[in-house]
Amino acid sequence: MKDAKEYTLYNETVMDHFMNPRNMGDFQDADGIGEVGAAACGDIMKISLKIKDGVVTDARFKTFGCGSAIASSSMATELIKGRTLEEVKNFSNEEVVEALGGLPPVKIHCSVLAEEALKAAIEDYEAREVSKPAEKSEALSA
Amino acid sequence: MKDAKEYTLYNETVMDHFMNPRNMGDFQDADGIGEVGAAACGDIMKISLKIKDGVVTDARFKTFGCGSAIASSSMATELIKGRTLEEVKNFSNEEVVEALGGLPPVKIHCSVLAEEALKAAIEDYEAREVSKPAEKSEALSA
Amino acid sequence: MRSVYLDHQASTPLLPEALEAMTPYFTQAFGNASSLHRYGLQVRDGIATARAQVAALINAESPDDIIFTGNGAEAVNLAIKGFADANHRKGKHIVLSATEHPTVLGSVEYLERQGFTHTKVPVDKEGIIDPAAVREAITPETILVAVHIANHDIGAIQPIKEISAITREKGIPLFCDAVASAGWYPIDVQALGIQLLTLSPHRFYGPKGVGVLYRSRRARVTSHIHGGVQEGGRRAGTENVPAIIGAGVAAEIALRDLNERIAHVSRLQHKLHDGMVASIPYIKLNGPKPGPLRLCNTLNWSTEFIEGEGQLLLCDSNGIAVASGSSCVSKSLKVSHVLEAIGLDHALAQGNIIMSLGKDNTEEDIDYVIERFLKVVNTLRRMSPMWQEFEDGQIDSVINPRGIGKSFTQHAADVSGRPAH
Amino acid sequence: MRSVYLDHQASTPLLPEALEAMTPYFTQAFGNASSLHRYGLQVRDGIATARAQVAALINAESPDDIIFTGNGAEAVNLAIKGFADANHRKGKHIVLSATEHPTVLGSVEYLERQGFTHTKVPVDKEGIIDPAAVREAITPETILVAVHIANHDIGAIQPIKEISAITREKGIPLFCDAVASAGWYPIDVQALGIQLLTLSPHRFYGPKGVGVLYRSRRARVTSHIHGGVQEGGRRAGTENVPAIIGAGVAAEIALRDLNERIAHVSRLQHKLHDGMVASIPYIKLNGPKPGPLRLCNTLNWSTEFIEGEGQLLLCDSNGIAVASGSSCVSKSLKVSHVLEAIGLDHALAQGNIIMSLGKDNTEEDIDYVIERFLKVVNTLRRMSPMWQEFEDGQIDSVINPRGIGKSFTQHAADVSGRPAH
Ligand SMILES: Cc1ncc(COP(=O)(O)O)c(C=O)c1O
Ligand SMILES: Cc1ncc(COP(=O)(O)O)c(C=O)c1O
Repeated sequence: MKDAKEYTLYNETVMDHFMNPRNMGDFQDADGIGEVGAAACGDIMKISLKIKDGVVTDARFKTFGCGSAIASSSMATELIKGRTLEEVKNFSNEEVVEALGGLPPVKIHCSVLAEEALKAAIEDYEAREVSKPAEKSEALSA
Repeated sequence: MKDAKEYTLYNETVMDHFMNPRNMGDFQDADGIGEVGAAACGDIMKISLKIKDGVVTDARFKTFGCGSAIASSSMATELIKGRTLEEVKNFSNEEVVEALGGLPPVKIHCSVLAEEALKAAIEDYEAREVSKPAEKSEALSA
Repeated sequence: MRSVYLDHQASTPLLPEALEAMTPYFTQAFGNASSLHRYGLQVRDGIATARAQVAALINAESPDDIIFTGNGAEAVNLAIKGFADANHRKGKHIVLSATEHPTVLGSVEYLERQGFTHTKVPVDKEGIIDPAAVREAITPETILVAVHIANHDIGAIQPIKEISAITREKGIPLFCDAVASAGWYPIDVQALGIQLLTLSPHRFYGPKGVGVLYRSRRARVTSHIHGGVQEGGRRAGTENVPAIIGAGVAAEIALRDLNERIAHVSRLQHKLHDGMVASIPYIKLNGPKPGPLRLCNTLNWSTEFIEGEGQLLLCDSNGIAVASGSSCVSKSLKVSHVLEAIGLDHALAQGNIIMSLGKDNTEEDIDYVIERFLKVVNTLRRMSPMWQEFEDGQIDSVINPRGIGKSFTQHAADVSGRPAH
Repeated sequence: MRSVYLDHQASTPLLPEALEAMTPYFTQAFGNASSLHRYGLQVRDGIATARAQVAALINAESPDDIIFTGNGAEAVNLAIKGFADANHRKGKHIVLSATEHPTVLGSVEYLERQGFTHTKVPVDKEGIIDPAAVREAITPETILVAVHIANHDIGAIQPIKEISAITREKGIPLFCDAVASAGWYPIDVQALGIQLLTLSPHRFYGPKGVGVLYRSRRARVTSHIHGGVQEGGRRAGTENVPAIIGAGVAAEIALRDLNERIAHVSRLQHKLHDGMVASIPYIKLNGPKPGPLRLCNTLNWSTEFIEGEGQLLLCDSNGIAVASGSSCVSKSLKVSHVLEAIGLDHALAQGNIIMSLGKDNTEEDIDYVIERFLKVVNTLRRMSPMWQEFEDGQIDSVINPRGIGKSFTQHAADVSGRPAH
């Protein structure tokens, strides 16, 4: 029998991302912010992105939720750094699950929430782009 | 915890009468024999009596049956020695149960069987008496 | 690192005295209690002793009123379904409190599929039932009233005496699930007027693998495990002899040490309660405050702006074992029906954890827990968008409202696009 | 005095290896498997190992097919009632063999009260069922066929492969109670085509307090202990962790030592059988003779002219533990339905005892039993009016009739004034 201390609810990778979350926080000047909630479990996830030249240059998260929700958002923000907007739009929760080395079946929805938060952040970014054509061309012409 | 050896199914008295039955056997020349059976459990009990001057002078039994049936017949034959026919006719199984220090509820019928065997033996005796008035008066006049 | 086990409402370690008494029944006294030879008689004798010990713990009229089952849930099922089965001709309605354990609710729902109906009597904000409401719920069809002695999640102690006065008046048996309270609260079935009562010995330092149903001779139950004459024909199958022996010893010691255990544990309960409240902002105790209305060993907390599982996991990594929601249903994502029943705000129900104390916890344990728990909360709040939005004035606190911002529940509904359940 | 335990079909001593594996789960690893912290996860891991060990014993497709219950009887009840509950829409008829254990019969009788019907398929004089009769008994309404692998009383091994060929053809699941046979007979649920199977670990040197239901994914069962998600929602309530751990170890060792145990025990079985038959007149073996049709560890005797309990008691006083009739129903006065099913004469059914061997019995034990049993029989025959009446030529022997005197059964009816049952 192994000592009780050696047991954790989730696998090593998930526990690591829960205990030492990557990219936790916000940006002063995010380019896109997505905040989504899961009615089923009450989790709320917020992902903030820095985007430059159609590429995600940085990502941060804040999560109200269980261990696997926190780990999922940590992993998701890790994964999408450096990806193009097009790539992020095709991002699937399955990538998070795989990178985390698996999640318990009842917790798969946490990775879905991360996908949704990401996509909401991209939508937010794109909505902002549309609403500030002036600024944008100014910046381009500068 | 007591050692297993110290446990017996019945109390000490019952076990003693089962392991060392009193009055086990038959008489070459019994004055009355009663053999009865219990349809419920299949036990068969046979009690043989020696009777003189209206008094049971000796008693023997043979029993096909469980431990408490054997103990009940052993005890019943012990109890009725020296009793008058009238007393034996009023004999109750409760006396056997009491003398045995109690029987489990499902085994009370064993003591009833002993009572019935006794009474059957008395009936047999009385039936024989009626059928041999000649012999009897002969014996008396001898 | 210190290890602090604060989940005694999930299970307790077996008493060494109980284990010692059990040990010979594994390899030596291994007979089947149904056997007529000495190996059978020996274990039968052990079971008889245990039955008397358990009867004494709850002051049952007779050891014959004690039925051993395989666990607390089976005992509850037998109490409700076995009683209903034996008495369905008298009526088909059951009254129960809204905060009963899932095994009570599940048994009653099963009966519903068999044509029974039931009325759930609500509880107040502290989780306590109103005896008058029990009286109102009783119909001429009612054959059983089920109200637990104390709630497993929020520790609310129910007014059993007042309720049993009503059930006695109406001539209806009262079933009290005492799984959460036995060993932590004095229980006298005769004085309390209880006809059916369930215990789970592993909750008071006895072994797992055995449950107890007390039923007075006035409350008939029929077996729901068929096929043998064990336990007076009320539960077929080979008895779990070692566990029954251990349950007896645990019951005897629980009775002997009851006052001492209660005194020790409630001192720690007060200390933990006061320490938590003093050091952690926006935290709320669910259920009655420590005192006569609350079970001495349990504290149910809602920590605002963070969620329960994360608290549990970070506590665990600090060596502190706590529960999140009802330990028996922790695989479920749903908010505990107990918290729903006391009308707890959705935001607070999410952040729920339960700490339950035991006889071996110490003052140092409590100091450690208070210190570490504050860190746990701070870590999770730093990660929580809710905390930030609260600090920004976007959402308001439920526990200590400032009158600015919308509610968490509203916010959650907004971001999820659906109302929170 | 020598002690010879010959009641292994009632219970067996726990293996020291199993006890050793169980021990830490009492006082150290005492968590509740439902808890999410390390104490819970630790025991969850232990249970998972045990599940795999038990699955291996019977070659189950997956450990997930193993459900732990509180004893063999509960597993049987869940197999039958749980299956019926989940499948009643497909039909309400069950086929079973006439010599099933009382817990199978009791479960089926319970279902009868719920509107089910059943057909009991008779057995031959040796206790073996005819597969063709099973086929005939199946109706379009039949949803389950129940035939035990081997009988607990007379050791008759049933033609499971032939039966499963029929049930497979008909698309009906086959439930085999293996409580009497597991650990004493090779069982491969996949090769045998079994969809539901029950085990009782205390019958193969595992602990009491745990039973096992194997159910393939093709055979759905619903819980009959309601209220929690344990065992995949199929059996609510806290798991008996130490017993489950012990069951796993016992299963692993039973598989490892199976051939060796069978070889040892059947050698003793042959020796005991031959010795008894050679030295004791008017004794009859019930069920098939030792060999491929009989379980290797049990001998069921009828000793003519004497009754069973007396034999048991005198054996006991000689240190020899034997059973009389079915150990699970020994409080009942009635003749075993198994003996009735094989058409055993009333006289012989009365004189019934069962000797069941185990791995620790020795050749010397057997010599001792043969010597002492002869004395036991002689003592009781000296006390028996039947023996004397047989010697007097008034009644005849059933086992070795001489053609003079009336039958015991006739005699018993005459003296009791009622026909024997
Ligand atoms: C064939 C058979 N099935 C089921 C059972 C019930 O098992 P348990 O007594 O372990 O509950 C028994 C018990 O004797 C049995 O012999
Ligand atoms: C109040 C209550 N009743 C019944 C049960 C079921 O008891 P067990 O888990 O011992 O089977 C529980 C378990 O948590 C409980 O808390």
